[in-house]
Amino acid sequence: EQITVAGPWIGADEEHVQAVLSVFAEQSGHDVRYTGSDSFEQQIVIDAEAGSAPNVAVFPQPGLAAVMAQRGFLTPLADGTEDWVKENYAAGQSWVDLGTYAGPDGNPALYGFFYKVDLKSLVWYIPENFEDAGYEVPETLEDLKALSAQIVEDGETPWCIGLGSGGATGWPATDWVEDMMLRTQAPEVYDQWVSNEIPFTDPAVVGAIEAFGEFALNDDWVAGGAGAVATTDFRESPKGLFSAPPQCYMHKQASFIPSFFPEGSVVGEDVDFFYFPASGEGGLGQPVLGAGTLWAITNDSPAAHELITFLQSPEAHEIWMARKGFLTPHKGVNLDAFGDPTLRKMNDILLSATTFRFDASDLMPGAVGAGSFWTGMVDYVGGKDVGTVTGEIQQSWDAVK
Amino acid sequence: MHPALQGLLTIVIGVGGCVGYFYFSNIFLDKVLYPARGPNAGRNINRANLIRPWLFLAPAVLALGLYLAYPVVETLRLSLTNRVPGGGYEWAGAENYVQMWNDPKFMEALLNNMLWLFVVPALSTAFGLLAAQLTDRIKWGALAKSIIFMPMAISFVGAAVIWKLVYDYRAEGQEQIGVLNAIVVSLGGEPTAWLTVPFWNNFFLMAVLIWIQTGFAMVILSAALRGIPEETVEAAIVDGANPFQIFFKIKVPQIMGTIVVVWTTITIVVLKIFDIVFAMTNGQWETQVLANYMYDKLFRANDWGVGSASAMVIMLLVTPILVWNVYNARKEMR
Amino acid sequence: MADLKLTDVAKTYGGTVDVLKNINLDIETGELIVFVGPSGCGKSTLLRMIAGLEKITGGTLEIDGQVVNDVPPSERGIAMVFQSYALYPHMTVRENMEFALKLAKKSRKEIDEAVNRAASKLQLEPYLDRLPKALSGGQRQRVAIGRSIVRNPKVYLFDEPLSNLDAALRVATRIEIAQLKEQMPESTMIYVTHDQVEAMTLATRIVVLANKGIAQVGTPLELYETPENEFVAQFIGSPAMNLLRGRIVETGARTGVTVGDGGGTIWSVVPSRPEDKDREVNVGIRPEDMLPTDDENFAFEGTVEITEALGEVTQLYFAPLKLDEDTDTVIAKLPGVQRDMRGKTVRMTAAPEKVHLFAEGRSLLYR
Amino acid sequence: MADLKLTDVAKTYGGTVDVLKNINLDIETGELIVFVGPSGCGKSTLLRMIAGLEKITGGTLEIDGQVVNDVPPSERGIAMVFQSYALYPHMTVRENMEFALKLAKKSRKEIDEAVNRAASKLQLEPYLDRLPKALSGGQRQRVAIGRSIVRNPKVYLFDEPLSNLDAALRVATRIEIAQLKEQMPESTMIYVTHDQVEAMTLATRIVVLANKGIAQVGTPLELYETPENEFVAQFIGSPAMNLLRGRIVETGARTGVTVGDGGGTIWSVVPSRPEDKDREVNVGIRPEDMLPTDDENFAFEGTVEITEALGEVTQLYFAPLKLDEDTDTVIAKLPGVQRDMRGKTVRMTAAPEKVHLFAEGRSLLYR
Amino acid sequence: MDNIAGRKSGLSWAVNISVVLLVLLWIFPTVGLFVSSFRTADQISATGWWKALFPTEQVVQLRTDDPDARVAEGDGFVLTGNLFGEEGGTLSAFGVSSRDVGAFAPGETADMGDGESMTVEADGSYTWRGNDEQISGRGQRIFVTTTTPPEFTTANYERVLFSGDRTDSMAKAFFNTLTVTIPATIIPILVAAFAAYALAWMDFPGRALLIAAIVALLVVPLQLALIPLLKFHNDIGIGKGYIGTWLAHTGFGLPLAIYLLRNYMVGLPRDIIENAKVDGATDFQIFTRIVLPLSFPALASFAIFQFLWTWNDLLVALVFLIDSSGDTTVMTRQIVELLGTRGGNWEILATAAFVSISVPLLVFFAMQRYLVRGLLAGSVK
Ligand SMILES: Nc1ncnc2c1ncn2[C@@H]1O[C@H](COP(=O)(O)OP(=O)(O)OP(=O)(O)O)[C@@H](O)[C@H]1O
Ligand SMILES: Nc1ncnc2c1ncn2[C@@H]1O[C@H](COP(=O)(O)OP(=O)(O)OP(=O)(O)O)[C@@H](O)[C@H]1O
Ligand SMILES: [Mg+2]
Ligand SMILES: [Mg+2]
Repeated sequence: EQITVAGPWIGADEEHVQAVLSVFAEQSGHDVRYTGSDSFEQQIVIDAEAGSAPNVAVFPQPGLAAVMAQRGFLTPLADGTEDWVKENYAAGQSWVDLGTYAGPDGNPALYGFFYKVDLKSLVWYIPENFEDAGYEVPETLEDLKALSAQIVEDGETPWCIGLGSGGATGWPATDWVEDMMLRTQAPEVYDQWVSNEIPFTDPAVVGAIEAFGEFALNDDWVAGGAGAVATTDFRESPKGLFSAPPQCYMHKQASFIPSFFPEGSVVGEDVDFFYFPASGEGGLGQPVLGAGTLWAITNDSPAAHELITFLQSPEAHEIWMARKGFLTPHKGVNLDAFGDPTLRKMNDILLSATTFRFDASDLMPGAVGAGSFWTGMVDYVGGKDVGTVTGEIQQSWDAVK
Repeated sequence: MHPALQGLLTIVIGVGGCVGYFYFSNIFLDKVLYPARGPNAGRNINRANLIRPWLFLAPAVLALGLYLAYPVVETLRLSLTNRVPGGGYEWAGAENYVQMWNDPKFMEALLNNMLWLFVVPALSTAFGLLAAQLTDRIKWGALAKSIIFMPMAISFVGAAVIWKLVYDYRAEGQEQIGVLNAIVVSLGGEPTAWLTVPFWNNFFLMAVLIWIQTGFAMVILSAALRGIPEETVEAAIVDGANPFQIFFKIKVPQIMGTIVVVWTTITIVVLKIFDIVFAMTNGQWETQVLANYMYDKLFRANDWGVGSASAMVIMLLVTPILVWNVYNARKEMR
Repeated sequence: MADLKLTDVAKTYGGTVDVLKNINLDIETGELIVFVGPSGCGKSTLLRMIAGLEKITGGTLEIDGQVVNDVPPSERGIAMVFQSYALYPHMTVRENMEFALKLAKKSRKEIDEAVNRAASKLQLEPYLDRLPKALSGGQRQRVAIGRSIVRNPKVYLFDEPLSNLDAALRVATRIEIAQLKEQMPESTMIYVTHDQVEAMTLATRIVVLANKGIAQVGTPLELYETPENEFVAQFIGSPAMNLLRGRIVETGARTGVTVGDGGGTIWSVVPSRPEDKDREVNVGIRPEDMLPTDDENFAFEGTVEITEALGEVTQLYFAPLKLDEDTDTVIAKLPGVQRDMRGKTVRMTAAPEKVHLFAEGRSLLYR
Repeated sequence: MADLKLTDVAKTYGGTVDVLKNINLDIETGELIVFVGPSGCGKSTLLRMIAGLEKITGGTLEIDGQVVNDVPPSERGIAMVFQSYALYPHMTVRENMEFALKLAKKSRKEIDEAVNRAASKLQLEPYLDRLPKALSGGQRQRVAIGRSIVRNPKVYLFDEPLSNLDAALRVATRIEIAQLKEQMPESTMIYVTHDQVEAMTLATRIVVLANKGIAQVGTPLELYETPENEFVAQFIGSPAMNLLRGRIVETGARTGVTVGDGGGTIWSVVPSRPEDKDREVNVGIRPEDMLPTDDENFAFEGTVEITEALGEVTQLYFAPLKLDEDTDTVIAKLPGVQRDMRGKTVRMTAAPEKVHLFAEGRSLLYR
Repeated sequence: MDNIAGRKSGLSWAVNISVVLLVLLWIFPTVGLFVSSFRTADQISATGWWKALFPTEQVVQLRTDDPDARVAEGDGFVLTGNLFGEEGGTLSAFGVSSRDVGAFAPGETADMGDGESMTVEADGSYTWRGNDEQISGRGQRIFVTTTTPPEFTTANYERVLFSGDRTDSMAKAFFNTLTVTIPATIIPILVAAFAAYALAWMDFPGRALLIAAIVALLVVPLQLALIPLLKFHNDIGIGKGYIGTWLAHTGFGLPLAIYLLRNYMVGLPRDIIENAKVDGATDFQIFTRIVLPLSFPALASFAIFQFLWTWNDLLVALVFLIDSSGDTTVMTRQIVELLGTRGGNWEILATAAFVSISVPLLVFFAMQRYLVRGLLAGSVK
């Protein structure tokens, strides 16, 4: 039986997922085809609407999956999957919640199976540069700001921030805002924000955005000045760390970013990361922001269910763990399988988290989370007033309600 | 099978099917249905000739109806409905339009589109006219024309990459790799992230389309200029006109008709413009245009109602040109 | 108002293609000179050189004694009327006529006066506010002429101005031009045409161009009656003059020639010298001068292959017919209707004053 | 091989625009019929109806006794030669000539024979492998004719076949067509032209079309000598026949008419009836029939406004000159060169057999 | 025009110079892309492409050898070697701290504190002195200012066209693209040519209306059509695939094709077509044997248009062709995907873009004669 899988992974990630799928193909005897696309989100909508969807789709955003489920394009996962996730995933219930959407009939069901997690609360830096300048890795948000000020004082630029991403320009800013949200507000507020129980214009949200603005809008703090933030491609942005002399000393980005580092740079040696520190005050603990891809069945077939079942095996996780850039909440995997010591360090951050929250923009409706929130952040960085920006975002949210 | 072989086979089947249709349907008409033989030969030929136009037209009419007319109707319908969760549609009246109208991004797109509509056709035509006039007068004009015409062959996405390189921005003090900033810096100015400067960035995007369309305008206008009777120009020379007077008072008025045609053709392109904005700014920094807004709504926000409504706005904006085109086509048939 | 003097004028295209050379011509004030010649012989080129629209590559052109080789067209005091009229299609008749004056920064009053004068002269008043496309061919041609008149030039140049008109209109406009010329006796006009009738009727002198040079210059009747060479003889008149091979048998004030093998002697008023005796000559007789004769001394005997009865005249084509581009067929044109000539063998002769003699292509009259 | 019969043929465009009506015409095998008439009178339309390229909207067209109104062009046994030659530009001369035969699925041998025969008849052999663009105008026209010959049609249709050729070539090709017609006495030809000379010289009969109908049908000389109406009288002959207003004063086998106010009586051979006495008539005299006279009984007295010496003849234009499109000016054409006529007042008359009389537009001969 | 008496030649100079400027302005951006595609990533980000022909001064980070190779000297250790390794090179300045990358001239000794020092010569040879702890771990990072000669590389092309796992798919994409473009060019031409002939030369009721409709359809934006049509394709069972793609390209290309071709065909001499009728040709024969050959310029012109359009197309291919089986892909998509993975890399971006435009450019320059002719027939009236 042929089973088709569509996902957003291309390039190196595509090879990794192919490796996983080929094992499944071998075990099950199915002919498994994976196609990755940069414009996966648009492609899957078109295909689903037209009725030519693949069997399984890998959604980078729960928000889109929710919409698809509501329109009836997704098939609920087999009974028992929910229990399995609860049992075998760390913080199982939260993963179940993230994968549960209202179907066309309004009844919620588990549609998405999470596999592969990204860690977002990371700051990348070059240890030797820190060494040269005598800087220490900061432990609190306050330290981080002090360090930034110190760097400026030394006549250098602390941060490289780039929001450019073609059609998705602006999304890196949302990660910043979300991390700031977790560092300035209680997790519950975060959840209210995600569900729009508090509007975007709420002072809490505004505060988080402004906290991001403290970094991004500060000409002295970002390489190229605030004007460069929005135009710099997020893939190009970290290169400032590596130039000689360095254009910046720190870069906040998720766990996947090493793919875009200059060729030959070794994480852990040439470049390293630290946890984007939480505020030392306020007792918000050690919040961690993450994201993950969820697999859903877009075209029902027994083989598709088989694939989901396969993903529940530790093996399916270990194959990718042995490669690169893969984190998992699966409790049953052999952690020795990590091919890369830095991944372990990330897992530690994940495990030491007092709060884990899923990327908010990915949970918001597409029009907001992959639309007005992005563009709003670009506008904000471009100099628009925060009130106007949040007002516009809220308005777009109201429109899709 | 080797992909080349497979491709070849597919091509043969596709093209062959098409050729076959025309060939055999005509054979059928002439040989079987109304054979041009026997006592009724004359009448049969006449009858066959009544049917034949439709035989020739059938595939085209079918394709046009299905691939262009039907989607327009479908879009109109979508713009007046809302999806209900779980599939199906409900009548929404003007709701989508109202919602769109209240969206500041829409207004921005509409205003920007207006700006595009004024600037791009005007400048493309003006540059094209200038290029046509100048290149017609020099020995290596054909070469110059080829070069100016070349961007026509480049896809919008390719053009976007090319121009991104031109507009590239590096922080002050760094070596600029974008030509524009390099020039600005060498003249003592400050580098600018051109694409993020609201309002003016529209013009930097338009430059790309102008760059592409000028060649088109030039070719057409150059032919028109060459179509001007040489004698009228000579008469003007004898009358004492200088080259500028000849150009503006004699030549340009005579090719006004062609200028209008070129202008409207480019206007249509402008209304459909999508790729350049999509690839260069994706509508950010206040560069949104309607086609990109529509794409955004359709495929990113999944809001088909508003997406279709904005598509209808594009259609609406095209309508005057459409009417004018149809009017001209009909006049020409007389 | 203007004399023109062309001295050794030549035209070479691209340094290699000689189109015209050694053109010497004096044109006096008030003349109407017509250039005729086969297609491609350089009539238009010569006219355009005079206008300044083509550079002169050799020799000098003087207008009123002043060399104007390098003077731009607009300063030569010329006006040109083109075959295609060359009206500015986007301007009304009035604007067309004003254009040159406006460029010359004439005052409004001057302009209006000039335009109105020209318009009334050419009966163009009712059309002043029309665009050219709303005019008939003849009216357009009148506007083109009007446009040149307003500038009050010293020299008018016409390049086949009537060839785009239909036959009837052509006749009418031709006569108009003739009248116009009479109203402006001071102006010099140069006129290029393909049409013999135009050339014959309008010209004070005709310049026949051929073979990169001037074949003959003279009044229309001079060219018709006493062509200098075979080329002019055959070029002027339609159908072309018949040329018959003959031998001079009697010399003196009148010349006797035997034509062909048989036949007697026919006489020509062209004088000959004693040494011309037995000289091979071509005897030229125009078709309309051919007369049937029963006499022994005929010029030509032949079988009528084809007759063409035009009512007014009848043309006889004699065998052998050779209808290539350079026709050699003998043609006679007899007045009125001639019935039943077909297939008959007839003898033709001509009055001595209508018999031309050419040796080596040149007329015996001119030597 | 073919008779044509047109009965009440009519043509209406778009249901409203009448172009032709009540056309009745019998054409016999072997005739060469020429359609003439003013521009836009429907000559081409009529020809195209015969060809089957335009629908006949009224009446019937028979070829060889069979109604062909609904027969497509290719089945009518006709061939057509177009003004523009209409050669297929992408085919060689040979392919052009073969095209119809190939479509008719003739054998290779038949095709080659037919093409070679036609090519040799028209001296086209050297050009068989050339493309049309490599041929001169005259050669192209010959190919166009050759292409129609190979099909061996019953009826040949020509629509102004010579009007794109220059004057000399036109004469030569005209004579070629005349010869061709003689070689194919069986074929019927219909020929549309604007050119009077062509019409007069080629036609066995001329059909003058005017005013949506046929003005007169007859041999060329009939039309010239005895036009049925003023239209034909003025249409045939150039310059057009002069029409002078007069009054019948004497009736009988010959008719006496006084012209204008003064002047005596001139005579016409046109007979008249007693009741015609004092009838207002138009006296028609062709310019070439005008004779100067000192007699009291002149037809016309006028001042010579303009003379045009063409060498062969001299044309006198009498005042008042009216050069509008329908010219009313009296013109006389005198043979030879007439000097010093300008400004003189002369009296003209004509031989009685050259004086035509028209009442209410129709000739008194035909009633 | 150059023949006018009394014309000054200054004007001609002005014209020539203006055209040179105009041409430079027009070709400059493309040349930039072209040059960049032959440069390395470092070169591109170091200097503007217009400087590619000149040597550039760059600061690069180099590392000393692994301190394992150190030798004891006095109470400390010393490590010597050459920064440039085998390749060699010269440097004009060096630094040991990212804070001051050009602090020292060649031959100078950098004091790294606590007795540690580093000496680098112009040829790259260095001497690193320090105590046990200092000379350990990784090799010391040294910033070196060097002048690199202009250098071009075809590596980018190798990478885009032939690198590793993409070799297969690029070749496949190439043939797939041809499989899409060739019929997607020929079929609409064929269909349009027949229709254009009917609209130009056949008489039937509704003709004027049809022409008007086609002109109207010229302006429909095609994004509208995607989803309804894909649905339709699925409904009639052709789904995603070549047939659907051809049909879509045919549908979208038809109005322009019919419009251009009809305008051209109407301009053919009526006499020729009537003559063929008299010769006994049917409409089908007239079309194939007379009109089609004579319309070659227009056909070629539209063919080029359509080819460029289908070759450059991404949207239609994405929607109608590329399914999740992975068998079908086209050049543009491959390149866009490449852009996605390599978004920050100008060298790859430039190369990919240049690869994508090279075939259209080739076709364009080979055929532009016809393009212009047909275009004119279609639009100048
Ligand atoms: N630009 C040019 N380059 C080369 N030869 C030229 C050029 N223009 C004209 N000629 C040649 O000069 C000759 C004279 O041309 P011109 O137009 O003066 O002839 P013409 O007598 O006016 O002919 P026609 O009676 O056909 O108008 C022709 O043989 C023509 O081919
Ligand atoms: N398709 C048409 N619709 C309406 N009127 C037409 C059409 N075709 C021709 N006519 C009219 O029919 C009349 C006859 O046209 P036709 O071409 O037969 O004239 P003609 O005698 O051949 O003229 P010419 O001597 O100029 O060739 C003209 O007045 C013309 O305007
Ligand atoms: Mg000429
Ligand atoms: Mg006609």
